Amino acid sequence: SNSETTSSSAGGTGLEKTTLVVGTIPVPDSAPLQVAIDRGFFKDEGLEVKPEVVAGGAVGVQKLLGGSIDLTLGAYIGTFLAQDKGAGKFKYVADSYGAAPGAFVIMVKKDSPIKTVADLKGKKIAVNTFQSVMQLTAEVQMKVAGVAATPDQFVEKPFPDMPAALENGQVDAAAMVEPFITVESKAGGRIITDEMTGPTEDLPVAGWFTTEDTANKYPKTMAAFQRALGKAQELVANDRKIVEETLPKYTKIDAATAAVISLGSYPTSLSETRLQRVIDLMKEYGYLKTDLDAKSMILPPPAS
Amino acid sequence: MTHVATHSVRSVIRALGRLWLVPVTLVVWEIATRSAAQPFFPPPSAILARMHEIWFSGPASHLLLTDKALDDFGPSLARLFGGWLAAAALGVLIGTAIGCSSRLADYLDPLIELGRAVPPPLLVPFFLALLKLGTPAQLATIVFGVIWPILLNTIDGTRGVDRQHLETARIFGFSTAQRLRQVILPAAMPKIFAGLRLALSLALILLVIAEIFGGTGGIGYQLLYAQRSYLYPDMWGCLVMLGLLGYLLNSAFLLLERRVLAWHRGARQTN
Amino acid sequence: MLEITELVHSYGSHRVLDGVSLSVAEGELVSVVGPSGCGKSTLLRSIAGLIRPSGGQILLGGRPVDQIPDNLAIVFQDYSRSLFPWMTAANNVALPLRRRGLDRRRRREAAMAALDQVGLADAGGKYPWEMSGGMQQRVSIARALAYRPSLLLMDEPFGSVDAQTREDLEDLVLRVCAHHGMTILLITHDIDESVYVGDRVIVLTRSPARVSADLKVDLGASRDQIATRQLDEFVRLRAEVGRLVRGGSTTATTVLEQH
Amino acid sequence: MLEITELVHSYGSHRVLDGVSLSVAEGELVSVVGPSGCGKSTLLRSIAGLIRPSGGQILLGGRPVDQIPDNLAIVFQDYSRSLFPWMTAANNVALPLRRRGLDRRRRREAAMAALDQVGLADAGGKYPWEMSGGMQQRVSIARALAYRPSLLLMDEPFGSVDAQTREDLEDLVLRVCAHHGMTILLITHDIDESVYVGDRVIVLTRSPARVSADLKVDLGASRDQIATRQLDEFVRLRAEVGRLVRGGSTTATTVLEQH
Amino acid sequence: MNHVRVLRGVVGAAGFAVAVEAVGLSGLVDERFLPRMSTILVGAAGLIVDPEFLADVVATLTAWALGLLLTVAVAVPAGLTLGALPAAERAVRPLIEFLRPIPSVAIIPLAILLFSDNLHLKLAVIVYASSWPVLINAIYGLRDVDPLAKETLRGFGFGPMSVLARVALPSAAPFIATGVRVASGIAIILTVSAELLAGGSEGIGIFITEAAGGNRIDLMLAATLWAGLFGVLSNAVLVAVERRLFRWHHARSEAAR
Ligand SMILES: Nc1ncnc2c1ncn2[C@@H]1O[C@H](COP(=O)(O)OP(=O)(O)OP(=O)(O)O)[C@@H](O)[C@H]1O
Ligand SMILES: Nc1ncnc2c1ncn2[C@@H]1O[C@H](COP(=O)(O)OP(=O)(O)OP(=O)(O)O)[C@@H](O)[C@H]1O
Ligand SMILES: [Mg+2]
Ligand SMILES: [Mg+2]
Repeated sequence: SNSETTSSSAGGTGLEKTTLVVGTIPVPDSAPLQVAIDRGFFKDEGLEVKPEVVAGGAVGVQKLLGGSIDLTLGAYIGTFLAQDKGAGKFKYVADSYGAAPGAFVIMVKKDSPIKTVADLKGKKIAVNTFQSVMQLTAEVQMKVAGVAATPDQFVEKPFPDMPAALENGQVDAAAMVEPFITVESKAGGRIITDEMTGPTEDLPVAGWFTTEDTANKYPKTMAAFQRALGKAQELVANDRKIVEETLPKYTKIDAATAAVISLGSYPTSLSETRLQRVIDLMKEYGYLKTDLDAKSMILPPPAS
Repeated sequence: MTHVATHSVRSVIRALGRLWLVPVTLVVWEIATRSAAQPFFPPPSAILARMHEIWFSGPASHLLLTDKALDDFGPSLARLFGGWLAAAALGVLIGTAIGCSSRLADYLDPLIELGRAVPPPLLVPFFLALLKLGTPAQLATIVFGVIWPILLNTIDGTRGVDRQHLETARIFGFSTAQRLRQVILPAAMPKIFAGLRLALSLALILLVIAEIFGGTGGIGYQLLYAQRSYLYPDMWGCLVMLGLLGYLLNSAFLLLERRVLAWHRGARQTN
Repeated sequence: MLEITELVHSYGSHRVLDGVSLSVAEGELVSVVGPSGCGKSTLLRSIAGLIRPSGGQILLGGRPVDQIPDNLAIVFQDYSRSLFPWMTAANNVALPLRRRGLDRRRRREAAMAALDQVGLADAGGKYPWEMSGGMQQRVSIARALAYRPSLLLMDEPFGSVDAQTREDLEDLVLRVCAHHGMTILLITHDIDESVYVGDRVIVLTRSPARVSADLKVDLGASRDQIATRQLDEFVRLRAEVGRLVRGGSTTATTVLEQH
Repeated sequence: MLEITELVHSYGSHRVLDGVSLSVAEGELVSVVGPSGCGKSTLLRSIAGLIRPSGGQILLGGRPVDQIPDNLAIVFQDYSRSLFPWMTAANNVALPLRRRGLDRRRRREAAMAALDQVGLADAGGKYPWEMSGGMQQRVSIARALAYRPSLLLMDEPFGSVDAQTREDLEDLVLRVCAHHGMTILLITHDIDESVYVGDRVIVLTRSPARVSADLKVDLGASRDQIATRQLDEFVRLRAEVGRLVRGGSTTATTVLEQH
Repeated sequence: MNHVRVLRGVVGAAGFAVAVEAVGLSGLVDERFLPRMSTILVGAAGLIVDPEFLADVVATLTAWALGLLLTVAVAVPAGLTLGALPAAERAVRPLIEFLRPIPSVAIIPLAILLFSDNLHLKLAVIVYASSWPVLINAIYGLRDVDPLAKETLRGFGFGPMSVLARVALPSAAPFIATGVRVASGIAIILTVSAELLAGGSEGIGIFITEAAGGNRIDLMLAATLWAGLFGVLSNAVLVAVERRLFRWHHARSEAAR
């Protein structure tokens, strides 16, 4: 790891390590981290957190394993997949982002003949990453509507490219998040369905995780991180305004857009049962081969 | 008949002699990956087994290729060649024009330098936006990505033509077309070929990028899918396949080069 | 046909031609001699329109040379670099004939005939880099002759061939010149040769070059390697040119003969 | 010093040297003449170890030539290609002197002195492509002479210079040869020159080359451009070599003189 | 003379900008996906005073410059060796040809696992991808050396290393330099790609990732434009160096035009 490891001397807090390099993604999911940094929650714990942009959950996993970061934001599905395939052993340290109405939707362009989820049968659907929460939840919604999804109907496209892909007909539908939902809606795009309803209602989406090794090696540091982030998570969960103010600081979403977009939820605790839902869904849809135990992938929050 | 047979046996032996580094590398690779025992670096034996399963366990009538292989490689290779040939034609054309006219060079230089510093992946969305359909956009991506070495080497080659060759052509009143075809292009050809060879394997790379960012099939798509699913042997299988394709394409290219540049080898040989 | 007045050329600040004036009539063969590095090749390049002289005027057929004149051929001093290494000797010779509107077969015939004339009947299929220096030089002579230009500029064209071949080539050029009415300017370092082939011999001074003498060669139109070289006039001219090249002054006779 | 026996060389199936035998003693200057394309340059390259002949033997100082001999210098026929265009004339001449272990300043002095000897005192700072053909040729002669090789191979070294310079260079080579005891093999097309500079003249036949005559030149050690050329022996030898090059048979005398 | 060239370059670039603007105005492409040239230019101008972007630029250019230096240090000797020893070249050719077509999108994830330092990671992928043009051009350049020039030096008794250093290298150098210029373009691309694909804390690629997350296509293009401008600048520097070093080369071929 390139972050300096200092002994217990640091600030007398007894932390094994006072600097953490944390992978983030410039999307609303990571707002609490920015809030915690801005309000000095980490500093209060004797921690210095250096955020580093990672291009996606998979990169986060690799960077963790390569040792260039200590923690990262990552979608649960991707991490579970990685652990299932034996890439490494991971532990979630904190929850970050969960489903909320209007934050994860499937859209089509203005004049599309597609009206309902059932119409998506055999149609090309853009997802930001293969085997991601966007794809899984789309599959779930289609199954609920009585049509089967096939793997080859999904196309990987970065979110920013989705409006154009819809427009010129490369894909028929796209599973989108903010701020792109707002952008596409302005151009007349229609929402076919919310991805997070029915079986996927309130589904956990992303959290902060690290490798099992790191979690075991720096228990006090992790606890400090959990405490600081927990405070921010608490703030954010109860006041949308804080997110709106924070977004323009670490993303290129401007204040006006931030004020109107639909945000997900910011859960305040890591819940084993909630994560187990994700694992069960993944098993049901053939994403996982082995039995994963949600409990073993959670670093329990510090006893306060 | 036997003469032909011994001859071909000998040439096979010679070819094998040239490939000695391949088994050595494979063995080292196998040992290294086995002792590291990392899921990200599977040993070559596992990779080859996986490749066999995916692509080469088909019926003999299809040269052992599976349907998946035909699906993966057919369209990809067509795009690859299409893009490479288009880039070759454009690159040589523009490069010759620029190499012959310093005025044109002055006008276009900044644009070229600007263009070749732009990462092609960033442009894929715009090609898609402009060209709508998948294949033209993918071709555009490949052309845009691979044209630069051809262009720069062609410019260098045409600028470096021996002055006395040009003077001879002018004295005998060669038409512009003749001058290009009979003097400038042959003289620049060795350098153009270096560019074409660079561009060929670059075209494979750009094909992968185009498939990743724009399409829904082919090796690039396979590679991405394997990466996303943490299927490391599959991912490495794609890499090895790309390497093999690159090697084969390059070998074919060198055969062509031997024919076209026979004079050059003769003129430049030392005893 | 060719009228040069007060030609001046400098490479950068280095003056090479310092007011060269001379004229060549249609069908004439004029030899040019002068010390090494005095500016002969520069003069020839100017006439061919390959370099733009710094001053003075060159008129060809009454018109100023501002680009490369039509119907011109050159045998370059550096023959090895003027042959195209990607073509066989025959193709090197045949290529310019495209301008003559000949079809492929006729071009090939003409090329082979020209190669035959310079003693390379067998070497048509060879590439330049498979040939000896003298052979390359003869290919470039064959190329120029096959082209049948109205003005032929030759820069030390026989420097790399043996004595016998040299004589044969001299006679060949004389024949071709007479037969096709070519005008020829021939640069040479061989004083005997300059007199033997020339209708006139022009002597240039040491750099920067000026014309130091312009000698008429009165040896008649038909020349013979043995007979001509034994003529008193030949011996006298040879001595005269030799003295001039060595930097001697012109004698009274030659001054009279200058225009 | 140099002993060649039954040297054979073919390019592919094309036989060029067909059993050439000759020997050169230490300090001797041997001229080689022969028709264009007969194989002179090939012979020279074989001696220099640049090509591996197909057959026969070359002994240099008693040892077979299987790589490039030490203490050798060559003036190539195609001088313009053998100069390095990225270096000035002075640096071109100075470069080989590194092998002599001279320091920078001494190399430069030696180079300037050699350039001066060939009449290029002012041209040391010029690049090859800024020089006339004859000047380039003289640079490559200067390079070879400055190196002070024990064996010097020259392939038509004076072909591109004017008569006066040529004579000066001939005398320079004679002087240097005598003074430093160099052994020199000099290929030339100029019959007078072959006799004037040579201790012996070797005549090669038309391709494939064999030695058709090996003439001893009895003109004494010190030669003079005017006096020597007027000697009866000179005139006789010149005629003899001329006849031989033209393919005539050897006269009784020359047969006697052959070893 | 020199400002004529600059002027012409500006005219060419301006012409291009005007053409793209015209396309934008014509409504041929949706402005949502391809913003108008004027918008991009305004955005690009705005970035000059953005200290965050300037830090990104410094990070990217540092990686690029170091990467290019390393590339030259690695690939030129390798190319000379392979060019001078055809047998070695033949032996490693399968490996080289096998490695060349492996794309950066595949290399970067592996490099992430191997390098924990972002700069090292970038340098590794830059060297990997930009070495090929230098290597190949060196091999072809060495093949193009006049054999007589080599023989001249061999004739004077110089060994193979001296001939390589004193004849082969100088006469192949202009073509190798062209390879370096190709490599410099590839190096910029790889720096930005590594930032895009592997992330990090600073760099033009990071800026672009952030702009993409906010759907600011205009800023993405503005940053891309800057990357391109650095390409132009670096090339101008390299060309100036070439013109100085290889005056002999240009003087020999240019006079005829
Ligand atoms: N490209 C050039 N740049 C600078 N100087 C040049 C160039 N070409 C020739 N010169 C100079 O011009 C002078 C005349 O050169 P030119 O080639 O005309 O001589 P020449 O009479 O043909 O000599 P030679 O008989 O040796 O071929 C020489 O001093 C030479 O150094
Ligand atoms: N590289 C080569 N490949 C094939 N044939 C060659 C090669 N070099 C020379 N030859 C042939 O070998 C013969 C002898 O060539 P060489 O250069 O030795 O002649 P030379 O006596 O030096 O002639 P010149 O006086 O014209 O220079 C020629 O017929 C030529 O065609
Ligand atoms: Mg000249
Ligand atoms: Mg020869």
